Amino acid sequence: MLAKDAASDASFAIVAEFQIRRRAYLAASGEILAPLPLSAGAAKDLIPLYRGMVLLRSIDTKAVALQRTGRLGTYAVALGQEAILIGAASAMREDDVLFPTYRDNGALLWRGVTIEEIFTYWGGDERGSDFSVPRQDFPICIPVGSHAPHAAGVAYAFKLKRQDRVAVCLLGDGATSKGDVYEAMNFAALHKLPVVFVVNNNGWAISVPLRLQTGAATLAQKAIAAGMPGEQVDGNDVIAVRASVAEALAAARAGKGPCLIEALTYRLGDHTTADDARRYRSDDEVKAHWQAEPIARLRKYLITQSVWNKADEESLVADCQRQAEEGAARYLAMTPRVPASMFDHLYSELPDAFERQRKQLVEGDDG
Amino acid sequence: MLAKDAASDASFAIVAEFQIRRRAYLAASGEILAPLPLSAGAAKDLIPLYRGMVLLRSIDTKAVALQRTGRLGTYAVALGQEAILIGAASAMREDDVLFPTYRDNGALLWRGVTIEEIFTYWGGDERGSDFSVPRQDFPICIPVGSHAPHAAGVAYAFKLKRQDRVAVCLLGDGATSKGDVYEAMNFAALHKLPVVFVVNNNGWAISVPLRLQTGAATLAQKAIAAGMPGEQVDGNDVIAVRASVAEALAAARAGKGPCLIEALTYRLGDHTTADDARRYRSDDEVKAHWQAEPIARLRKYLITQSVWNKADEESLVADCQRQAEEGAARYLAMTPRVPASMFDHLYSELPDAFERQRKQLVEGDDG
Amino acid sequence: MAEITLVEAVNLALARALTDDASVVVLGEDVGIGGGVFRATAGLQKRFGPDRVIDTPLAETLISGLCVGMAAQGLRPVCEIQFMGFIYPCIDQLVNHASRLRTRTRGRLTCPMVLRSPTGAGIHAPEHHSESNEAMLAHIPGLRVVVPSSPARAYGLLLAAIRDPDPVVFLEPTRLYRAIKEDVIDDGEALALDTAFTLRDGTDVTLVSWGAMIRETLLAADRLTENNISAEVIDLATLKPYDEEALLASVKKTGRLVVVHEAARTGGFGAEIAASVAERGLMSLLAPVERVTGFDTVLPLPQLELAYMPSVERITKAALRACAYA
Amino acid sequence: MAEITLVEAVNLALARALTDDASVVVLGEDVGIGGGVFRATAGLQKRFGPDRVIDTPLAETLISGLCVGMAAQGLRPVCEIQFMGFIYPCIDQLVNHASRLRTRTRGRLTCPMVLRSPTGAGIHAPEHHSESNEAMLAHIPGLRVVVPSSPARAYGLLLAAIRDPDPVVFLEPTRLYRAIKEDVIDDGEALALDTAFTLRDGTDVTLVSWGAMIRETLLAADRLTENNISAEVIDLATLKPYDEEALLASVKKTGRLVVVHEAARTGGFGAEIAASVAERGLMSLLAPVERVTGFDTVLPLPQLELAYMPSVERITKAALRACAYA
Ligand SMILES: Cc1ncc(C[n+]2csc(CCOP(=O)(O)OP(=O)(O)O)c2C)c(N)n1
Ligand SMILES: Cc1ncc(C[n+]2csc(CCOP(=O)(O)OP(=O)(O)O)c2C)c(N)n1
Ligand SMILES: [Mg+2]
Ligand SMILES: [Mg+2]
Repeated sequence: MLAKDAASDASFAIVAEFQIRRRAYLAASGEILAPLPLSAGAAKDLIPLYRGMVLLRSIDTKAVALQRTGRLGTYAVALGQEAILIGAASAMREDDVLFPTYRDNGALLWRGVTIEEIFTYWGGDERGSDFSVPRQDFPICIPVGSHAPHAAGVAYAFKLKRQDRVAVCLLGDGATSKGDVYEAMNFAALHKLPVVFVVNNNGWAISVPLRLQTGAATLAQKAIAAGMPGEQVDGNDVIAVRASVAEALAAARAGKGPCLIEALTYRLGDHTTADDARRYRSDDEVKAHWQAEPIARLRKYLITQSVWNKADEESLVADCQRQAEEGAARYLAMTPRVPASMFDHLYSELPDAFERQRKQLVEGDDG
Repeated sequence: MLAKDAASDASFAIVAEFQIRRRAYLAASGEILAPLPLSAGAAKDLIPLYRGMVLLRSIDTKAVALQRTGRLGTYAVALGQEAILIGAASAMREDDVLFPTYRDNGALLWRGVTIEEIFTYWGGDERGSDFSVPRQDFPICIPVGSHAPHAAGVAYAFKLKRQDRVAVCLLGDGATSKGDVYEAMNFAALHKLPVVFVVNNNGWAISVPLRLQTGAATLAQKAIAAGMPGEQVDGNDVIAVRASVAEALAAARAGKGPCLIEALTYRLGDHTTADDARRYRSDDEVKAHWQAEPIARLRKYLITQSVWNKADEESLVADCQRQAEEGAARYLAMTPRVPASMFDHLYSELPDAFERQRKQLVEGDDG
Repeated sequence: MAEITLVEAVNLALARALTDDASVVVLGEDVGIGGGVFRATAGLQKRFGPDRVIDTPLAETLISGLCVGMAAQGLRPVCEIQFMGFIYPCIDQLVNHASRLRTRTRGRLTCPMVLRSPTGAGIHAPEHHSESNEAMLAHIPGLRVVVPSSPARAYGLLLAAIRDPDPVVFLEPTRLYRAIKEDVIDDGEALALDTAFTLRDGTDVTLVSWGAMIRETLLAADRLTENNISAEVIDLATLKPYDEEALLASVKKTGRLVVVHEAARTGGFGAEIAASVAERGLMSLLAPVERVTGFDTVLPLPQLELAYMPSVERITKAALRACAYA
Repeated sequence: MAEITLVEAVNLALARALTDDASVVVLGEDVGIGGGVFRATAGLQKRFGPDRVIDTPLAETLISGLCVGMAAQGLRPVCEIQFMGFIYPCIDQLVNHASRLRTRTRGRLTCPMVLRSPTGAGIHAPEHHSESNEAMLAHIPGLRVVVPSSPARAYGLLLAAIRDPDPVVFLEPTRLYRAIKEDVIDDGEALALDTAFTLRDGTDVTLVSWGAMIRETLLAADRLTENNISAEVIDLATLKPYDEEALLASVKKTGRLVVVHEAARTGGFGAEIAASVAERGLMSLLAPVERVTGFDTVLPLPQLELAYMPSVERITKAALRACAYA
């Protein structure tokens, strides 16, 4: 008996099925699309998130000003992506551990890292990564995706020590192309580790648009290969991001394992201060996405809920600018490190073999 | 308005859906489960596949005998997995390019690599990878998964040169945990490259069972992360493997892009001659899987179709043993390479800088 | 003929190679639409199309592995790893495949690929953007490692690397990308690989370096002249295989050797240079060999990177010490 | 106290560490159920459970990266990379993270991890199973690289590595795994890191090596004795940081140096040893330094691997040449 070839012949048994859903509550217009989750609380409870996003934007603005005047190194603003950083960080518990990238200063800020620490790091001084709080968060990861295995390792330690803590690993859309990220997700799902992977899908990896990053219809489905749940959220909707991460954290804490959250947004600014995005994308494209940015929509909602007004806005803006200025002032007032300090913390104790070099450095002489 | 938290709240839109199917035609009993595909042809057309599988088993047996008597290095038999190697190789066109692992000597044999070349390689002599045919197939890949990007690169070259050739990359279940394999699949799907990934899921990576390799329900679903189709086939059913690979090759040749085929089977032998599987799995488990092995079931089918009989079997076995013996004899009769030849093919021309070393080697002296 | 920078020379050589040889392809992160974060590939995708100038996903293992496959099929892939701090995932492909495909198959398959990457510190870049790990790569058998130190040498050596039938790692000093301009004739003339350049003849001491440090080394040579010391300056240019005969001939003449590199001292490529002289030029040495290198510390973030890098001062002092030795 | 092999000594040290310190975990491919392809972790999972002796998926980048995260949380991960030919994907994690986590955070987070891997040729293993790339790793600032050469040193140095608060790469010579037996007391006593072992005192020539090559080096020393030449044999044991003072003291005494290693010559760690003497021990040198090493070729498959590796013959000849020099 013969039949026509049938690659997807319906006569063959389905052994696995998967769905990816997209979550959204707050429309760009400020209107509500779906019943709000418990994590949203009452309208006024959203005000801290709003303040966090506005502060981040002010810090970013100040950082660029410092960079432009030669007082800071290359810096990456989170313009348009504030809801992801504040939404994710605000869902975390203090004793959870964050794995940030260079784009995620806002999440660190919410976690308690000071403005001057952030400027210090971007000013080219390791002391900026010696966070006063939170002591156990990882420093900013520059090699894209290479922190994902760290998050899995930390989550493994939590599980082994029976601590109900969770690791939160922030990634970009470009990072989802890295093999180490896949390896980490696969291991995390295998051991049902308490780790949440949050992808900031801002559509770009420097000049590379998402369509050149993967042929996958969504980034959330990258989770399927690892054997864990994945979902999309509107990354410009801080309520959605926070709810999604909060539920993922609760599940992870309860031993239900990891998940991947793809937060859809757009990088409204240049990749970093070293980049000029007009080289590779049109102003119209950017302008269009300004319509969807996360801060304005939440402001609209707060105003319609009459828990926010013009006066609140003005004092907030002033307050954020003041904080940015004061943070910058404290950063600029720091005493520079002495060169020989590059030998401190190289090892717990500097091996004798390197004492000569330290001396040479101090004396500016190889003799 | 408030609602209970709803991670998988049905009210959120489904943005993507996926299915994994499993294909099988020939039951372990030798009975037919589904209408045979065109690629199967008539019953007698399956005889060459049967011969190929039996030959492979004889070669493997001979290789182990050579190893046990110190005339061959470590060797990996394909016991129980013959249908995957013969099924995949037999679906390929001569000018396609194969990317084999240490487990895939059988696929190389079908492709035209000689028995003595295979023994020469495993005997510890690079000349064994200088295949007389097929000239463009890649040598056996030992670093697990690291050949997947090569397959994508070769496929990219095919596409760029507008050649209707396809790269076939053989992988193990363990290899699906490697990030480079994911990176290659993601790139191949992104550019709709003519490459077919075939995973020999034999349930083990040396001593590591599949359940410790991934939490994913299937390995076929690893394709979803890359944005390409994936399917499972009964890897002990040479008809299913061949049909699945044939269709995948046709699709790839037609510019429809890559796919991932997970062939389900079981490693009936030790990992290699250096391994003792009784350390980590029970004889009963192995015995049970012998019921499903690929050669017996095809023999049963051929006999019921009365295109095969006892006499055919006896002459085939004799012929295969003879081929193995003759191949071994030719291998053992080879003149060993002179040490200095390790400098040949190091570069297209040996740089002057290394002439001194070559001379030192010849003279056995560093002076 | 025009005065151009080193990065423009790289761009010119790539354009020339893409024009002359249809099998050349360029790939990497941001090399296409963006033209490269340093503009090394600016305009190439427009001219040669997205099939030959390929924006890859963000995956370095993939990029280097793709090159092996492409090269085996007769293409001449030139990939860019955006910064040397991201080159490590490529080492697996370089050691286990690219550098030995020819050996493994006895010449049946070959790997004419070029892996380009910026190297070095001094531009106040973020973390991991200023590494110098040429020594790791120069240890790999079957590989070539080339480091240009001027626009003209970048142009000629990159063309040579692309035309070479074997894999070449081509490390471009970011600090020199725009620091110097030089007349470069786009005549498609390659320079010889495996050959050192004697940038200055001298009789009292041999200064050996490569890449960005050539600048400080030449400035140190100037200072030495003021002290009536005649320094010979050798730009190794190709580290693997390096021009040992040129090195030994110079040391034979001068009797003194100072090796300068930015990379950490222990196991840096300066060790190989010093070892070579200790083996084959020992008796011409009038003074201990001097290595002026980066320290065995993690490369500091920008605020201290200059303190980490060898200075004209340190190089000069070392040479003076060698010359004063008795 | 019992006569055990080197691989048994590794197993003993791991068991001791797992017993003494609840924060120690062992992870890697086949280390659990299978007990390791060389049996280095045999029985450990049964004794200490699958949570502390973890069979990982087949993914080296993951394995090394997991260790960084575990270590930052106060665990003491000891991972196994099954063969050195598969260690390359770990280099990214070692350079960019493990070796600099302490520096980057000014001591806030640290990385007390050990990465174990078999190293070296001579056991007729398949392709990629016989590599010696210690020089690549010894070039990485912030890392320690240790290579034992006997069961007792394997036991004591591995315990030291696990207790060390910083990352250590621990390379175990496969050729020695079962070649020699030695009395090892399981007393939990660690040996000092960063310290060379003088295995034999001598006055005429200093032979420096590490790992498996110590065997050939000692045999060469015997041959030299027959020639009335007294060879001092130094086992470097820790390559990063290496015991430069012990090296220089010995060369000061003997005036002659032969460095022996299996790895390819160019940029091998022997270069560092030779360079150190050329800088700081030059005037005690009575003869050119000799490097007896693997060739700058791809390590051949088993049929030619012995021809690739330094032989007792080659080492002896080099030492005789050094001693005959005038
Ligand atoms: C491994 C690695 N490769 C390359 C780079 C250079 N680089 C820095 S950011 C970036 C793009 C990252 O894109 P994405 O992951 O989407 O994050 P985003 O910048 O958009 O937030 C690249 C290629 C890097 N930092 N790390
Ligand atoms: C990158 C890498 N890591 C480790 C090894 C050692 N090793 C050889 S085979 C093997 C298991 C491979 O399992 P799988 O992919 O399922 O293939 P199979 O052997 O079952 O055919 C391992 C770990 C290797 N060859 N390459
Ligand atoms: Mg992005
Ligand atoms: Mg398997």
